[in-house]
Parts: sequence; structure tokens; C-alpha cells
Amino acid sequence: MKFNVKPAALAVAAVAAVVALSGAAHAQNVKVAFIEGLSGPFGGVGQNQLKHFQYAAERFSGKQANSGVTVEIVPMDSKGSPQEALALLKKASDEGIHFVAQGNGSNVAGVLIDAINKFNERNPGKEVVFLNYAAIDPDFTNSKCSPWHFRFDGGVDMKLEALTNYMKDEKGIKNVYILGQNYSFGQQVSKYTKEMLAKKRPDVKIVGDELHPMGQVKDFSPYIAKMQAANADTVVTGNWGADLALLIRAANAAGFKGKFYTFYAGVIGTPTAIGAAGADRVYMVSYWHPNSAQSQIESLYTGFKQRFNEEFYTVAAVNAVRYLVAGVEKAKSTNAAAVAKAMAGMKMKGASGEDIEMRASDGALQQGMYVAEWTKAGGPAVKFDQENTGFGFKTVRYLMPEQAAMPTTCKMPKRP
Amino acid sequence: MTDSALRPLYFKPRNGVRIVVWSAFAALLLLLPLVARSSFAQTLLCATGIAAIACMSYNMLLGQAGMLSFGHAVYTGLATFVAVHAMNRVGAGWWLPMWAIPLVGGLAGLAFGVVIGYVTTRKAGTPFAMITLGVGELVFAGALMFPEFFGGESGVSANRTAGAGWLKDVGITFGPQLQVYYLIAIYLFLCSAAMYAFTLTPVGRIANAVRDNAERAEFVGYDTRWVRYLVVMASSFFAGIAGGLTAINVEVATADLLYSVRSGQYLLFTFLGGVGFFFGPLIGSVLLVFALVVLSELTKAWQLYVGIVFLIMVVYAPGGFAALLMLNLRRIKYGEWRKMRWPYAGMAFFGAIALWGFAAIVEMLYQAQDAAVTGSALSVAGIKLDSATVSSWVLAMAVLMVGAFGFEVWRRRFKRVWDDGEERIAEAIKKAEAAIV
Amino acid sequence: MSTLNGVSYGLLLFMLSAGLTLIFSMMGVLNFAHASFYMLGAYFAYQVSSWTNFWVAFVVAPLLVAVLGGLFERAVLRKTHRFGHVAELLVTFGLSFVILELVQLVWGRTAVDYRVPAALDGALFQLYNANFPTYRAFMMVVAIAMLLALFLVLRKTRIGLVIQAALTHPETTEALGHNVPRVFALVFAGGCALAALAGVIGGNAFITEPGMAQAVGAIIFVVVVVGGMGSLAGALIASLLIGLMQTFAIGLDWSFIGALKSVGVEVTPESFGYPLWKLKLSQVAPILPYLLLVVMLIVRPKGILGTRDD
Amino acid sequence: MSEFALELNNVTKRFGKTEIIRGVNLAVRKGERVAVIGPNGAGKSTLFNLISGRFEPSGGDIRLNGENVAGMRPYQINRRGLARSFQITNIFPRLSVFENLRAAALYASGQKYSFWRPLSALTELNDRTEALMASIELKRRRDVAATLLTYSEQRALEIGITIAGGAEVILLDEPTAGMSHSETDRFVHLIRNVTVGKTLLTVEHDMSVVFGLADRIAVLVYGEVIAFDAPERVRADARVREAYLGAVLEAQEATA
Repeated sequence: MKFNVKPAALAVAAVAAVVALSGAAHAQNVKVAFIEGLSGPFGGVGQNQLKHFQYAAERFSGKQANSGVTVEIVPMDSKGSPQEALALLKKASDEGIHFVAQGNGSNVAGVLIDAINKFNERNPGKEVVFLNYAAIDPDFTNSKCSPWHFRFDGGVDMKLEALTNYMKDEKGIKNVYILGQNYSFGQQVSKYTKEMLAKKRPDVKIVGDELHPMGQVKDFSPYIAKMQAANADTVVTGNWGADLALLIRAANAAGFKGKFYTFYAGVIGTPTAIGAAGADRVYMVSYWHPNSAQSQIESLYTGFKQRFNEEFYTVAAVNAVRYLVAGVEKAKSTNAAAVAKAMAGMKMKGASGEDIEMRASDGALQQGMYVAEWTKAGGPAVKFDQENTGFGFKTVRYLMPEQAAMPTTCKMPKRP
Repeated sequence: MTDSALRPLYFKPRNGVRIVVWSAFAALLLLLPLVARSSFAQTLLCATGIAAIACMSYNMLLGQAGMLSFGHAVYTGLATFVAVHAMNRVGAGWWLPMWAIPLVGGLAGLAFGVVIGYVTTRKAGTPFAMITLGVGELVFAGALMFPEFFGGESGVSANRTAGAGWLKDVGITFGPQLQVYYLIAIYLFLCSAAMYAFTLTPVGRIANAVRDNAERAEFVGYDTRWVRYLVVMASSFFAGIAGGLTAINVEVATADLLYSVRSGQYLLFTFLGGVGFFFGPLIGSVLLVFALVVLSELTKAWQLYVGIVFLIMVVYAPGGFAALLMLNLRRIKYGEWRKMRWPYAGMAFFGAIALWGFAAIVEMLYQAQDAAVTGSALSVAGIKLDSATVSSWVLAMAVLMVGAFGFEVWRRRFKRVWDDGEERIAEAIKKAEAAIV
Repeated sequence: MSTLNGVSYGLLLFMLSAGLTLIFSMMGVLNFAHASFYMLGAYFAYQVSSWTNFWVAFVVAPLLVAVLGGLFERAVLRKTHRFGHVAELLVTFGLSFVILELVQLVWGRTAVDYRVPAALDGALFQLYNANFPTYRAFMMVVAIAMLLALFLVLRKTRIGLVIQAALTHPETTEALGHNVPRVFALVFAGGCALAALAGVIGGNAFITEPGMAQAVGAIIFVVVVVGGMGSLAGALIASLLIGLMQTFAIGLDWSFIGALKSVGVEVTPESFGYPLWKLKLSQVAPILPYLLLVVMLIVRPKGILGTRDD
Repeated sequence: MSEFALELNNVTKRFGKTEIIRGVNLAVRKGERVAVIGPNGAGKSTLFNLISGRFEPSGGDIRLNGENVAGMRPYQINRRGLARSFQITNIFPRLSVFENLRAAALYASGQKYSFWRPLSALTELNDRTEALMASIELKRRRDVAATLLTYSEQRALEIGITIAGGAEVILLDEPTAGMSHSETDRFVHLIRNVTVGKTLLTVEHDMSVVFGLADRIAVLVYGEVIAFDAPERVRADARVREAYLGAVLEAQEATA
């Protein structure tokens, strides 16, 4: 497999090579317990993320990355249940695995952070580090921040900063309708959207702010009817999975012309479900997408698609692996506490060539943010379509890491 | 033994067997951690202990009173939430000792049983099943609507080492998993004893009568709805204790504790264990933890296996594993078991072969689905296969057919021997009856 | 508009619960896997329509599911009959697991691209500023056609008469020796076909994914209980009621706070039970069916048109 | 207190449009044995179902020891001292014979819904149950599940369950249905023994049983009691002969 070496990646590879030479004497093996729902209703997403991790480990550790550090991903099926995830955490530490990766579901992540804090306190010397690649509850890097937790995705606050930054300049936006699933993520989307829009676009009216039970709604047409009645031209929604797909289908069927600003339109299965229904009206905020002009990892994307026939989108998995490898190299040890210390504050080049930093003060990766539009594929701006639908994402706004950075209220406990 | 207070309730001198069984149970609980030393093994034991209480409480409904509930997780789950809040209060200075938290859970379970049971027990039979399902969905969806109590999606966490008390002074902080295990073991023993005692009380017996024939029970003076209501309350109390123990064991309550899938698991594994006997759910709880924690790690197809095993059991052995065990004990009692050794061995041998063939096919199917990630090679019970080659498929199918054929041959032999034995036992019983009066 | 949305959703629910009610009243079996057959219908329709077209799938998919349902009845369900209704229910419960796994094995764990056919895509007419989709109208037509067909079959054919007798007097019909296994298999297959038909037209209107069975499973049980066990007309009324109720509730932002305000009581975040009072009707809309179930049980345990008391 | 154990005043029952019971009047004195006879479909079983609370009457009142019990649930009526048996055996199939009888005696023994006392400690109840079991001749089948009994054993158990609670008014719905002659004789003897001193109503087709057991006979035809009197007089009643008994007696004489 050939790796299209771009400057940033080259830099990483170079550093890796140097370190690899010094550490070549003792090749190090790091196991990462990948605790995710791999069966059951959300198993599809979990399996897909697992592929990202395995692929990232292949490409960015060990032989292919010319590193002395080899990352091995150990999948563990939590079935999406926090309770099961806790049992697996114990199992992982029993097997001598001190790194845990998880991301689907802030509920599981929150429980894991808490359990890891307790575990590390009770078992000094056997610490566990949590590599969170997708749970974006801002609390995790604010009120609940922990020295053992590293988040490689952008927080809700960062993402909405980017989204509202784009909305600010869209003069067509007059009436915004906020719809979300009734749990902390949906509530936070609603809260930050209102706060940020009030600051950036005080003229915009919030004509609706609605929460519905997660995964319970089968027919979204009444919600669409309500949006139409409220004259909404823009919808901001944190919905994901079936809740998002159903929403957009219902909008299309009812002839609702407004635009949708979303977080998870790119997650496996969702592009298929949205299809043509969402063309030119669905936007997504993310830290990367395949058609981002600055993308440094096109070969990764195509390689992944070729191999698995699935879309590559979780760059956070790649970054998690890269940080882990670099952390081990820097600490010259696989001891989790030492690696955590090494990763805190570490800087790298990101997927878009930007300078990314694992901020030591709250464990949140500072990275660039994209707002992209779902549109017909073709031409240089939309090179790749998603899931063979003929539609893909087009960058409409890019924020540099420093633009997307958000303040933190975290009072980080002293790193041991 | 800890249940000396309960002993006069049902221990009659002639019931020496009972004393032996219960003592063995206590000894087993006491000694298990010596075998299971790793912390993961202890976690498994704890999970099994809690599941055992939950399944036994479930069986009070299904096995004893014939009430098929799809909402048992509501009681265990809500109790966990209450218990977790109580633990946080303890942390904030309440006088309650930590070991009493499961009782708090039990009382919470009872309270929910009083409220929810009032509605659900208005119906029996199939409507009852549907209603518990609906109420379960209601509670689950409601949990996410009240983050103030349920803590939203990340739930509510607590610390089991909080609080003071004389136990702390002697070094029992419940920090180490082993101490939690013994707390669970003590509760398990007490709860099983109490639930067993319940089966021997008038209400326990009338619950059986209502299960068998609700209409007739009305004609001998019992308000069957009230009986159902009482049983639901009793069952929810013990379910609540299981919920309280969960709070101590995992120190966090999350909404998935209330999910209908969990209720379904209680039903499924209680049934597999055997609803007809008191100890059936114990077997069920071991199977539950085995399937959910061990089997699901071994294979991606675990849900398919569980589903198929369940189907087979419902059709061919509706009494569950407990009934199979008891049938064999009966054979031993009448001295008929020895004749079945060879048929059993034959069936086991060919059964294992067929199982391998079947598992190989299933595993290859799953492997083929994810071949891109993990490659097409796999091994089933140590034998290497490749889902991309025809030979592997042919091998698996051939093995399955050989196994199935051999199994069928031996099954027929087995049936002959079994039926023979059945006749002799029937005769023996008739003789014994004739001897009475 | 909301009325039309509500009615069309309600009719879809009725298509699902009609089969369930038929099977239940005829055989006493609560088919727990009913929603799984609904899912199978959608997946088969997806597969068949990707080979041929939607209209072929529209006919073939329900028939395929009916055959599967009939086979299951003969091969498995019949064997458990002697163990009683609980065992029968459990067998279908186990089946729902197996179907779910097999669907995931064959079609993967994520949504498949099952679309509304082009001929039915688009708006039928406009009302205020909203479109009424042609496909929704199609769904309603199919549901009503099914309702009529069901009515005719039940009223005009011999099997229909036997089934109808079983609806009202299960014991008597049994005593008359009409419970020939063939009728059982036929009814079970027919019920499954109805569920599959709902899947065919619901799968593309909504979404075809492995979670779709569980999403409707609980709701149709609510419909059957609220309508009254074994009452087809009751199921129809309950379906429409639930469809309309959910649709209208979403449009209403009522909450207890508002209601209390209008009678002069001010509620603040400090008041007792604030989290409950602040919930808006639109927020709780999707769980209203379950609330309806609870209320129904308290005031009228028989269900709307139920005749059986327990 | 009323002098009648059971009184029916103008009791009616409709199913939809059909009126099955069309104004039945009946007054049974304490300690009396009454047989209810009549052609098939006359409403005998329906009448029992109304009295015992299985169905709710559409009109009229039913007095048990003077108290109107119409519309009460079966368990309420049972607690007021009325027990019944069923034409189609209605027992607790998975419980043993002993448990069947004990469960049936439990409520009346004052245990009601208690869950703080083990059954084994209820010595008096257990002794009484053993005695009852002996009197219905099922002692040797004590621990056998009821469903495994033979048909006539199940019929005996049915009677045992009915009388276990010590009710003063007993309703037996075709107790000897489906039994051979010799069994019937034995069974009538058994019924007579176990119901000494009680008020007894029984539906019966076998005329020898009727005339052997009853103090008075009520003839039910098309939902109405057309005669209610001592056996000889009923036998002599022209209306009864015309409506029912004539044909039956001829048939029985012919087979005899």
C-alpha cells in the first residue's frame, strides 16, 4: 500500500523515524481496548469505527509508520451499554491493557471517565488512559475534566462556534428552528446555538426550540408541519442516525424548503438514508471531510474505501493512534501515566495541515473545523461522493484551530 | 450460616436434604473467590450474583404466578437510581451504612412495585405481558426526560467507599472488589432463602394456583388481581435489592438499566434456566453472564446462538435446564441412569461434531461479512478455516451433516432406552402407591 | 394537514396491528415477532425492487413473508402449542432475535437504500404552504384497500366466517372442530403478510434498518391493548387515535406551567416538581401512546371495543 | 337472617339479543338438596354461572343467606359461603392433589393472603386437608400432579376443591358427567357423605342420581323454572312430562 506523503505527514513520519531509530532497540507493543457496541442496534457504527482504528493502527504504528511502537486494537463489545462497558474496562485492565478507546455515546464516555478516575485512584501504578474519539459533551473538558481523558473530536461548543460562524454570513437566515433529541447533547446544541446566535446574529429569530425523545419518533412529518407553520428557513439539529435520516426524508416529502445544519450527516448509513433528499440543504460541521481542500490524508481515505468499501471519516481515530504512538515514543515507556503526561500539550500537524495541539489544560484536541454542504458530486470541489449516492460534501467554511478554540473552565487536577 | 432466624420457618427434621443443599450453597458462595482470583473473574461473580437475585425475583412472577413480564428491568433499574442517590447522600453525611444501600434499593423497588403493579396487574396473561412492555417503554423514555433525577445520558454516579461506620474501622470499605463480592454473596444467600420461604407461604402457594388456573382460584375465595399485585410487590422488592447491589457494584446508574432489552434478558435466561424449579433462575443467571460477557467476546454471532438455543429449548425442553437436570436426578433415584450412559455419550459426541459444523458455517458467514477488516481466515475451536475458500465451506457442511446424522441415530437409541426406563419408573411408582393404606 | 398526517400514520399502525389482532384472536398467540415480519417485508421489498421494480416487490414481498410465516407456524409454533400460550409467545420472542440477527447478517447493520418509487415521489397537492406527499396518499389508499379486502374476506368467505366466529367465541369455534391446523397456518401466514405489506410501504416512507422492528414493536402492542384484545374495529380506532394524538400533540406547546398560569398559579424553577411541570406536550408526544395505555387500563381495562375482561 | 340459603328473584341473563335466563325464581332452604334438571340448552350451567358470579345477571337479584350477591365477583361470593364445581374439570393442573385441596381450603381457614407464616406450620389446616383427601379417596395419590390423575380421580378432586373451604352452599355442575355406572354409584355415595348438613344444588342428567340425591327438584326449561317440588310430584307433573321428563324417562327405561 502506498502512502501519498504530504508535507505534514512527512513531518510526522520523520519524527517517527527518528524516534524509531532511538527506540528500535526495544520494540514496544501497546494494546488499546476498543470498547464499543459491536453488536445490537448500534453495532453497525461501532464496527465501522473499529475499522477506522484498525486501519489507523496499521498505517501509523509499527512497520508501515517505521516506528518502534506497534499499536494493537483489541475490540470489546459493550453492546452500547454503559454497564457492560464498565465490566469490559475491568477486563481490559486485568489483561494488562491500559489504554481505552471509546466514542459512540456520551453516556458511555461519561461513565468511563468517572470509573477510570476512581480506578486510577484505587489502583496506583495500573492507571488507565481514555482516548475519546467522538463523545463531544463539553462537560468532559470543563466541569468533568480529568487528567486521564483525551478528546480527539471537537466539542459541541467548538463545532457550534464553526457553524454559527458560517451562519453569521448567510443573510438568508431569518428564522431558525432548533430540534434535538432530548438528552444532554441535544440540550447542549440548543443552548449553545441560542447563545452564539444571539451574539453573532441578534437579528435572527429562534422560532422553535424543540426536543423529542431519542429514537422514539417514527414519523417526523408533524415536526416538519410545525416548522412550516413557524416559517422556519433554517433548522439546527443535533439528531443522528435514524432520527436525522427520518427528519430529512419527512422534510423532503412535505416540501419543506429550509436548510439543515447538522453534526452527523456523514456517519455510516446516514448519507445513504439522506440521499438526494438532502441535496444543497443539509450542512454538516466536522473537523474533516473527504473533500476538504486542505486534506492531507486523501490516500488514507481512498485506501480505506478500497479496502472496506465504506467511507472513511473518523480522523479522530487516526489522531488518537498518532498521539498514542508519539506519546509512547516521547515517554520511552508504555506506562499509561507517563504516556498521558507526554501527550498533554503535545503538538502535531493535523489532517488539514493545521497545527493541532492536545491542550494540557483540559485534554481537548485543538483542531480546525469545517462546515460542509451536501451536494451533487463532481468537479474539483466535490471529488468524492459518499456511500455511492452521487452526493458528497463541499467545504463552505474552514476555521483554523485558533479560530475554533473555546475557553475552558476546567480546573485540571495535577497530573501525577 | 446467616439465616438462623429463617430456619424454623421451613426446616423440618425430615428435610435433611434441604439443610445439605443450603449449606453447600453457602459454602460455594464462600469459597468461589478462591478459584476466581483475577479481578475480572470477581467482576463476573458479582454480576452473576446480582443477576441471580434479579432472575429469581423474575421467576416469582413467571414461574410462580405465571405472569410473563417484559418490564422487569424497570424495578431493578429504578432501584439502582434511588440507591445511587442514597449513596451520594451517604457521601454527604447521611448516617446510613453502605451495606444497607441494597435494602434502600429493595424498598424503592417495592414502592415502584406498589405504583406500577397497581396498573399492570389489572390484567393477566397475554395482556399483562403487553402492558408491562408498554410501561417499560414509558419509564425508559421518561428517564431521558428527567435529567434532574436520572442524570441524563451519562447517568448518576456515586462512590461506594463513602460514608463512615464501624465496618470502616475494621477495614471493610467496599473499595476492593472482593469485599463487594461478599456483600453480594450475603445478600444473595439471604434473598434466596427469603424467596424460597415465600414459596412455602399461603400467598406463595396461591400464586401457584393462580398460575395454574386463575378462574378456579376466584371460586375458592381469592381475588386473583390482588394475588398478582402481592406477587408483583414481593418480586419488585427483591428486584430492587438486585438494583441496589448494582449501584454498589458499578457505582453508576444509567438509563440503559431500564431498557427493554434488559427486561428481555431476564425473561430469556430465567426461562433457559428453568421456571419450574426454584433453582432454575440460578442456572439462568450463570448462563446470562456467560452469554453476555464471555460468549459475546468469543463470537460476533452470539445473539444468533442465544436466539437459536432459546428457540430449541422452548420447543423441545420448555422446562429449561433445571427440568433436564431434575429428570436425570429422577433417573438416578430409580436406578435407571446407568443404562443411558452410552446413548448420552453418543449424543454428546455427535452433537459436538454437529455443533462444530454449524458454528463453523455461522462463523464463516460473519467472517465473510467483515472479511475486509479482519481477513477471511478464522479458526473455530482451534481448527483453521477460510471463508473465502470453497473447501472450508464443504468441510463445515460435511461435518455438520455427519454430526447431525450420528446425533439422530443415537437420539433414537436414547429415546428407546429413555422410554423403557419411563415405563419401569411408572411401574415402580404404582407399586409404591399401592403400598399406601 | 396534521389530520392527514395523523390518519396516514394511524392507518399504517392499523395495517400492523390488524395482522397481530387476527393471529391473536384466532390462535391466542401473541406474535412477538410481528414487527420482525414487518421488517422482513421492508427488506424483501428493498431486495426485490432492486432486482425488478417497486410494483413487483409490492406483490412478491408480502407473499414471501407469508410463506415464511406459514413455514414457521408449521415447523415450530405448532410444536409448542401443547405447552400453552406462554411457550408460544416465547417462541415468537426467540424468533424475533433470530430474524434480527439474520437480517443484519444478510443486509448489514446499517440502513439500506430503499426508496419511494419515482412515480409516487413528489407532492400530490398543497395545503397552506405545505405539500401533501403523493406517497402518503398511496399509503392511505393501500391501507384502506387492505381494510376493505379484509372486511370482504372475513364476511364473504368460509374461512372468513370461521375466523370471525373465532374472534367473538373462541371456545365455541374450537368445540365445533373448526380449529383445523390448516386454518391456523393460513391465519398466521396471512397476519404475517399484512405486517409485511406494512413493511413494504412503510420501509421506504420511513427507513429500512435493523432497528425498525423494535421501533414499532411496542407501539402495536399498545394499539392492540387499547383497542381491546381481539377487536379489529377497536384496533382501527386505536390506531387512528394514536396517530392523530401523536401528530397533534407535537403541534402543541402546552405545558403544566401554562395551564397553571391560566388558573393563577405561578410556577418557578424552585417549585416542587418543576421538571415535570416544565415539560411541553410536544416533548412528550412520542410517549403519549404509553400514557394512553396506562390511563386506559385505569378507566376501562377492557379497551375501547374489548369484550374480554382479562 | 333469611330462612333461605339461596333465593333467586326474577333473575334474567341476556347474551346480546338472546335471553338465556328468562326470570328465574327459586328459593332453597338451608340444608336442602336440590337438583336442577332440564333439556340441553335450558340454561342450567348459565344459572350456576350467575349464582356463583362467573357471569353478571342482566336483571333480578340473587340472595345468599339474605344478602344480594348479584354482580359480585366469584371470590366475594365464595367468601360469603358458596362454592361450586364445574362441568368441565377445573382444577390446578400442576399442583399436587394435596396442594390442590390445601389451596382450596386456604382462604376460608383464615390464612387469606398471609406471607409471614409457612404452610407447614399450619397444623390444623394440614390435618384437615389430609382428612378431606382421605374422604375423597385420593390419599394414595397425595403428591401426584393433578393433571396426571385419571378422569374419575380428577372429578373427585373437583368435588374436593369445592367442599374444601367448608362452604355452606354447594353447587355441583354435573358431578358425574362422563362416568360409568359403577363409578357413578360410588361417586353419589361420596357426594352424599361429604355434603352432610350442607345446602346442595346440583345439575344432573342421570335421573337415578337425581332421584337418589335430591330433596326437591327444579325443572328448568328455556330459561324458566317450570316446576320446583319434591321428586315424586315433579315426576307426576304434566308440564314437566310434556316438556322434558317424559322423553328422558322413556329413554332411560328403554336402555335399562
